[in-house]
Amino acid sequence: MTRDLRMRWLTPALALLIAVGLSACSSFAPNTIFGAHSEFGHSVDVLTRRLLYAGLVVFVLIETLLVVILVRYRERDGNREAKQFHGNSTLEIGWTLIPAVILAFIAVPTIKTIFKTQAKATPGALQVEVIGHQWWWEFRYPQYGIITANELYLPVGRTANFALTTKDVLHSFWVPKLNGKRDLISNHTNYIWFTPDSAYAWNGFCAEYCGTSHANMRFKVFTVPPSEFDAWVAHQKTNAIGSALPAPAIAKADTGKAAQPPAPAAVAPTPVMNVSDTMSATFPRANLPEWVIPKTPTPAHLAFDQSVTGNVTRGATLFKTAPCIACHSVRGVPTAAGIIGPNLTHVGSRTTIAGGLYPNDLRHLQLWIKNAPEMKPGSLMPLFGKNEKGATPGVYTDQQIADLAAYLSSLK
Amino acid sequence: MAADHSHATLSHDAEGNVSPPEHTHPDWGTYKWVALILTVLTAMEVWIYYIPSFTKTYLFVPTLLILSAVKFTIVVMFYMHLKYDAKLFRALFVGPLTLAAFTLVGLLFLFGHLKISF
Amino acid sequence: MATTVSLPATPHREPSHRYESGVWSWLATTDHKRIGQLYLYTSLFWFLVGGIEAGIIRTQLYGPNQHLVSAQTYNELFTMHGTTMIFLVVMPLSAAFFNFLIPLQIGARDVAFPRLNAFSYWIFLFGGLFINFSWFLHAAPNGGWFGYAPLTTRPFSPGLNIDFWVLGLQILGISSLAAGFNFITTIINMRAPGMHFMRMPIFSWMAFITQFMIVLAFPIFTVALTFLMLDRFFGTNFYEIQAGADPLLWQHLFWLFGHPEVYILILPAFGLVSEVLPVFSRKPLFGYPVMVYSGILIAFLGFGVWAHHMFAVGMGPIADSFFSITTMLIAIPTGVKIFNWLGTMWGGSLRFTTAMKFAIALVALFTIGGISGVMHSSPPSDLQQTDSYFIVAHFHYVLFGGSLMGLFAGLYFYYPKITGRLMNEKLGSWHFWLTAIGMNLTFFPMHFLGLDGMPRRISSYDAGQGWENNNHLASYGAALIIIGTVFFVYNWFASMRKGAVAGNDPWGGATLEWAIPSPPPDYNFATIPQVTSRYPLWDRKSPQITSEVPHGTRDEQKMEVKIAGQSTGTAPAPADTRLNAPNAHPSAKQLGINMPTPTIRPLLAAFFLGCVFVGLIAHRNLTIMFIAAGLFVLSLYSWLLTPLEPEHH
Amino acid sequence: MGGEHPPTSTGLNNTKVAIWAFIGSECFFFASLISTYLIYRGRSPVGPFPHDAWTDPATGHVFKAILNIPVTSVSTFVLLMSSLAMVLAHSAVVRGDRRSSKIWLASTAILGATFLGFQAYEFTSFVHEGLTIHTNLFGSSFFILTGFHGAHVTAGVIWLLTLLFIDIKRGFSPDEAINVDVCALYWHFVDVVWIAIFTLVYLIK
Ligand code: HEA
Ligand code: HEA
Ligand code: HEC
Ligand code: CUA
Ligand SMILES: [Cu+2]
Repeated sequence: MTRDLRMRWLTPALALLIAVGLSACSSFAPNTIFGAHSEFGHSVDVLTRRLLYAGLVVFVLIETLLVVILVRYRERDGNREAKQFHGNSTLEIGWTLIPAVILAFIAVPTIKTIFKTQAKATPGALQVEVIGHQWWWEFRYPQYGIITANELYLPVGRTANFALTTKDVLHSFWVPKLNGKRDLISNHTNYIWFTPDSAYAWNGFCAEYCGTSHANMRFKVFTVPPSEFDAWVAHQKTNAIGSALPAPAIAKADTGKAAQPPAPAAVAPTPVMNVSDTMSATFPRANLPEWVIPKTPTPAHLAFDQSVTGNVTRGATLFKTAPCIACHSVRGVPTAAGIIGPNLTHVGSRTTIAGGLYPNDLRHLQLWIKNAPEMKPGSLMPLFGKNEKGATPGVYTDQQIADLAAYLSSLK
Repeated sequence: MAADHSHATLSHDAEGNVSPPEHTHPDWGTYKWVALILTVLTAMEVWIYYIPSFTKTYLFVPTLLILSAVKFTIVVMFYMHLKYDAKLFRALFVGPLTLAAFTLVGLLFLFGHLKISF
Repeated sequence: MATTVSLPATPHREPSHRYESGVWSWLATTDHKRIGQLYLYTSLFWFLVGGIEAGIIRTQLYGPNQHLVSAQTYNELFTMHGTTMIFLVVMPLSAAFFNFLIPLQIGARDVAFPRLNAFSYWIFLFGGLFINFSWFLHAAPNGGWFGYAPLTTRPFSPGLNIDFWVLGLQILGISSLAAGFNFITTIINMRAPGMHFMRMPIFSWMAFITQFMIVLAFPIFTVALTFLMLDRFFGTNFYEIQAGADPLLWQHLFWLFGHPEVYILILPAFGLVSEVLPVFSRKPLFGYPVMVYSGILIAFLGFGVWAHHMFAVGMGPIADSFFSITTMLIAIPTGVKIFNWLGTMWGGSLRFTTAMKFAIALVALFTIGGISGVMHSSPPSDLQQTDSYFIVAHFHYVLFGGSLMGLFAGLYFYYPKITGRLMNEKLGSWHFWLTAIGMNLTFFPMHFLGLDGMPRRISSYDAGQGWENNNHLASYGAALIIIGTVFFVYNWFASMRKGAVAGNDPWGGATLEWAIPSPPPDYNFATIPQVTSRYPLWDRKSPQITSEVPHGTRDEQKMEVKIAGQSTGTAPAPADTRLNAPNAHPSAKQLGINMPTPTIRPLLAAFFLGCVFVGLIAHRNLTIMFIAAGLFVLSLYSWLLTPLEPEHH
Repeated sequence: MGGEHPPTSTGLNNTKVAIWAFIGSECFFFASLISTYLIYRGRSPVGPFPHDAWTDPATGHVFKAILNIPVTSVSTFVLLMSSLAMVLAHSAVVRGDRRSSKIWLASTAILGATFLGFQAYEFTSFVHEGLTIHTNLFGSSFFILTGFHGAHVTAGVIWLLTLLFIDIKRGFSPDEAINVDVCALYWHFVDVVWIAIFTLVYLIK
C-alpha cells in the first residue's frame, strides 16, 4: 500500500512542488514592488506583506488540512464505509468567524492606507503633469516651464505630485519601485503623489493596455539629490540651440565610475549622478544601472549605410523645414512647434528614445528616423527613409537622415 | 399562439400542495379606480412641474420620485396583479428590481451626481 | 404504494424515424441531452483553439524580445484567448452540463422550452463562428477581453476587429439570456414530485443561482455593448471622447457585468465538485443547506463589488473603501464552501478516481486563486498588483484551477452517463497529473513575475528585467498542459469505442440521474419518480449513508424505476454493448410518452438572426439586414405557431 | 397550452414564470439605460439641452429647451390608458366575452400605436430643432433610452396584433387566457418603465 501510494501520489506531487518551488528561485528582480523607495511605496509595502502573511496562513491551513484528509481517509482495503455525518453547526459557525477575523486584520490597515495615500499632496510639492500618448509619455513641469518626454527627473526627499491626463486612450503610470499605478483617463485628471527617498534610476511602464505598442510604452525615472535636480532644471530651461554646440566633450564627461551591481531590493541605492557633469546636467550614462538601458534588438531587415557620417549644421538646416516640425517642437527653432510628437528641445540629453524602447545613440536615431513604424509597431511617427516600404513614401537618403540624427543628438 | 410549454404529464406540486391556489383577479371596479388614481397622480406630477416656486425647493425631486414610485407600485400590484398572484412572482420581480435600483443609485454616487459629505 | 413500472425485457423493433439518427437528427433536435452534447463538443473545440492561442502567447513570451508574432497579432491573440476561454469555453461547457444534467437531476423529461433551448445553442454556435471568422479576414479583435473604451471606439480602432468583438458578444449574450430564462423556468417548474428546493441536487442549485446571475448581469453587458455598437456604426457619443464622454461609463457597466460573470464561471464548477466529492467520499455533502445559502450569498454580493477592477482609476477613498470591504466579504461564503468540502471528505472513504482528483485539485488550487483575489481587494496594495502578471496568476488559478478543474471533474464523472462507457482511468491519471503540474508550473511563476513588475498584455519584454526564468518556467508548464490535453482528447474518443460499459450507476451515485440507463433514453424517466430525500439512490442502495439526512415524511412514495424487468441502479451492466443502438431501451412511443417533435425552426431563427449581424458588419448592408430580420420574424412565427408535440389523440 | 392548472411543480404556468424572469432581467436593462442618461445629464459641453436654452458660441444660434412636457404628458396618459384597456382585454378573455376581448385588444394596440405616433412626432421635432443622436451626450442617451422603450412598445403592439388576429380568427377560450395574461404582463411592464422615464427624464430638472 505505501509503495503503491508513493508511486501514485508522491512522485507527481513532488514534481508539482519542485515546479512551484523553482519559480521563487529567481533572485534578480530590479523592478520588484518590495523594498520600494518612496514613502508611498513603504506604506504599500507594509500592507502587502501583511496581506501575504495572512494569505500564507490561510494557504498553509487549507492545504495541510487537505493533505491530512487525503492521506488519512483514503480508501483502504476492507474499510469501505465512511463515518457518517453531514453537518455540524458549531464547526460551520467557526469557519465563518475565523475568516472574518482574518479579514478584519487586513481590512483595518487597508482602509487606513487608502486614506493616507489618497490624502492631498503637501502644498510645496513638485508638480508634474504626465500626459499619455500612444505610445510615449510627455512630462511637464509647470513650475519650471519644462517639457520633456519619456524621462522623469525627481528630487530626492521632495514630494512629487503628478497630475495625469491623456491625449488619446487610457494608459497607466507605474514605477514599481516608487509607486502604485494610477490610470490616465480621457476627460479626467487623476492624481498620485509620492516622495522618493533615495537617488537612483528606475523603470516605469504603461500598465493599461493602450493598443499596438502598449508593450513599448516605457519610461525612466531618475531620482537625484536636490542640488542636481536644480542643475537639471536650469539646463532644461535653456534653449538647446547653440548651448549644445559642439558636443563631443560631453560624451567623455563621465568619470568612468562603473555601473553599480544591481541589488536594489536589499541595499538602499546611493546617489550616482555626477554633479561635475553640469554641461548636460543629466544622469551620466556610464552610471546607469544595467536594467534601465534598453536592449531591444533593432529590426533585422532595417539597414543603414554605415559609411555616412552626419553633419550637425547640415542637419540643423534641414530640420528647420523638414516635415518633422509639424509634429515636434524644439525651443529656439521658431518653425518647430508641433505638439503631436515628443518635444525634442533636449532630446540629445535623454538616455532613451521612443518610449524607452531604444538607447539614445546615433545608430538608433538614424534607424528611428528612417523607419519608425518598423522600429516600433504601430508608431504614429511615419517613416522617412527613401525606398522604405510603408503607409507613406519616405523622402530622405541615409545621408540626410544621418545629418538629422547628428543634429538631434547635439541637442543636449 | 402555442408557445413552448411543458409536456410533462404529471399534475402535482413539488412543495407538497396538490393544486395551486386559484388567483382572484381584480375586476372593472378596481381597474377603473386604478386608472383614475394614475391619471390624477400624473396630472399632479405635471402640475407641480409648472410651479416655479416649488421646483426650486428641495422637495421638488423627492415629491416627483414618490409620486412616480406610487404609480409604479399600483400598476405592478393591480394591473400586473402581483398583489394577488403567487409569491414566487413577487420574488422574481422585486429581487431584481431592488438590486437594479441599488445599482442605479450606486452609479450615481460613483459619478458624483449624489454625494455623501462628512 | 411504490411507483413501479415494468418494461418488456426485449423491446420489439420499431421502424426508424426520420429524425432519429444522422446529421438531420442533430440539426432538428430538441432533446436536452443532445443539445447538451452539442454544447459539449463545440466548447471543447473552442478550448483547443483558445489553448493554441495560449500556446502561441507562451512561445512568444518564452524569452525577452521575441518576435514569433507581431505586436498586433499578439494583441489579437490574448484578446481572443480571453474572450474564447470565457465566452466560448467555460460558459458553454457549463451550459453543456446545465442541459444534460438539470432535467435528469430534477427528474424531468426535458427543459421547460425545448425549442428555445435548441435556439440558444444555435445562436451560441453562430456567435462563436462569427467572432472567430475574423481570423480569416486578418481582423481579429484586439481590444482585450474587457474592451476598454475609448480604445475600442472608431477613432482608435477603425478596423473590423472590434466590430467582430462587439457583435459576436452581442450574439452570444442572446444565447445566454435565452438559456437563462429557460433553465430558471425549468428548475422552478419541472421538478419531480417531492423534490423540494432543499432536496434538489447541489449542482442544480448552483446552476439555478448561475441562471439568475446570467439574466441579471447580461442585460447590463448588452447595454454597454449596444452603446459601443451604436457609437461605432451609427455615430452616437456614448464613449466619444470629443463629445465629453466619460470612459468610466464603459468600465462601470462592463464590470457590473464582469464581476458577476466570474461567479457565473465558477458556480457551476462548484456545483459539479459538490456532486463528485460526496460520491467518492461515500458521505453526504457536508452542510448542504449552508452550501446553498453561501452560493446565494456569493451571487448576491457578486453584484456589489464590481469596482474592485477599477482601483487604479481614481474613484476616491470612499468608493475604494466600500468596494474593498464588500470584496473581502465574499471570501467568507466562499471559504465556507471550501471548509464544507473538506468536511465532506473528513472521515470519508476516499476513492481517487480521475474525477475525484480533479475535484480535489479544485479545492487546492481555487484556494490559491482566492487568496490572491483577497490580496487584490486591498486597494493600495492592488495599485501595485493590478494589470501585472500577479492578476494573470490570480485569474488563471480561479479559472483554470477552479472552473476548468471542476468542469474536468464533471466530464470524467458524467462521461459514462453521457456515452454509456467509462473513461480509461490510467490515461485519465496522466491527463490529471500533467495538467495539474503543468498548470502550477505555468501560473505559479506568474505571481513572481507580477510582483517583479511585469505588466500584463505586453507582446514582448526587454532583457535584463529579471523576468526570463519565470517566463521560461511558465512556457514549459504550458507545454505540459498541452501534452496532458492530448491524453484527454485521445482518452475521450478511444473510450467512446473501447471503454468498459458503464451501466446505470458506475460510481455509486446518489441522485436521480444515476437511476436511469446510460446513456439515458430520450424520455429520461419511464415514470416520473417521487422524491423523498436529497439522496434518493443512496436511500435505496446504501441507507446507512443517508440515515441522518433529512427525509420526507414516511408516507411519501419511495422511488422505484424498473427498466427491462430490472430494478435500476443495482442492475449490472447489460451484456449487450450496442449501447447506442436505438432499441436498447423502449422508445417513448412504446411507453406512450409524448416527446417534442424535432424541428429545425429554432435553427433557422438563429441563423437568420445571426445574418442580421452579418449584414451589420458587412458595411451596414441594410438589404441583408432587413431581409434577414424579416426571415427571422417569419421563422419565429412559424416556430411559435407550431405545436411543440405531435397533435394526436 | 391550457390555462387550467398547468402540470408543473409549482402549479404555475411555465410561460408566466419565464416572462416574470424576463421582466426581472429587463429591470437591469432599463436601469443601465436610465443610469447612463442620468450620468450624462449635464455633462455635454454643447447643447441643445433638455430643460435649458443654449446659445451656440460659434454661431450665436439659440436653441430652446428641447423637452415638450405638455405633449409628453398626453402621450404618457395614452400609455396609461392602454394599460387599462389591456387589463380589460384580459378580463374579457377570462370571462369568455369574445366581443369585448377583441375590442379591448384592439384598443390597447391602437393606444400603443398612438403613443408611438407621439414619439415619432417628438423625435422628428427634436431633429428639426437640431438634436440628433450625434449631437451631444444628451442626444445620444436620450434617443437611445426612449428609443429602446419605443422598440419595446413596438414589439408589444405587434404581439397584441398577433393576439387580436388569433382572437378574430378562432377566438380565445377562457383557458387560453394565459396567452393574453403573459402579453399583458409585458405590456404593463413597458408602461411601468415609462412611468420611471417620464419622471426621471422629463420632469426632474
Ligand atoms: C472564476 C473566476 C473568478 C473568481 C471565482 C474570482 C474570485 C475572486 N476575485 Fe477575481 N478575477 C477574475 C476571476 C475570478 N475571480 C478575473 C478573470 C479577473 C481579471 C479580469 C481582468 O482584469 O482581465 C479577476 C480580477 C480580480 C480583481 C481585480 C484585480 C485587478 O485587476 O486589479 C480582484 C480585486 O479585488 C479580484 C478579487 C477576487 C476575490 C476577492 C475573489 C473571491 O471570490 C475569492 C474568494 C475565495 C477565497 C478567499 C478562498 C477560499 C476561502 C477561504 C479558505 C476562507 C479563508 C480565507 C481568507 C480569510 C482570505 N479578482
Ligand atoms: C477559463 C479561462 C482561461 C483558461 C483555461 C486559460 C488558459 C491558459 N492561459 Fe489564459 N487568459 C484568460 C483565461 C484563461 N486562460 C483570460 C480571461 C485572459 C486575459 C485576456 C486579456 O488580457 O484580455 C488570459 C490571459 C493569458 C495570458 C496573459 C496574456 C497577456 O496579458 O499578455 C497568458 C500568458 O501566459 C495566458 C496563458 C494561458 C495558458 C498557457 C493557458 C493554458 O492553460 C491553456 C491550456 C490549453 C490547452 C492545453 C489546450 C490546447 C491543447 C492542444 C492544442 C492540444 C491539441 C491536441 C489535439 C487536437 C489532439 N492567458
Ligand atoms: C506625424 C507626426 C510626426 C512627424 C512628421 C515626425 N515625428 Fe518624430 N515622433 C512622432 C511621434 C508620435 C513620436 C513618438 C513615437 C513613440 O515613441 O511611439 C516621435 C518620436 C520621435 C523621436 C524620439 C523622441 C523621444 O524622445 O522618444 C525622435 C528623435 C523623432 N521623433 C524625430 C523626428 C524627426 C527627425 C522627424 C522628421 C524627419 C520626425 N520625428 C517627424 C511624430 C512625428
Ligand atoms: Cu499606454 Cu499601455
Ligand atoms: Cu471581480
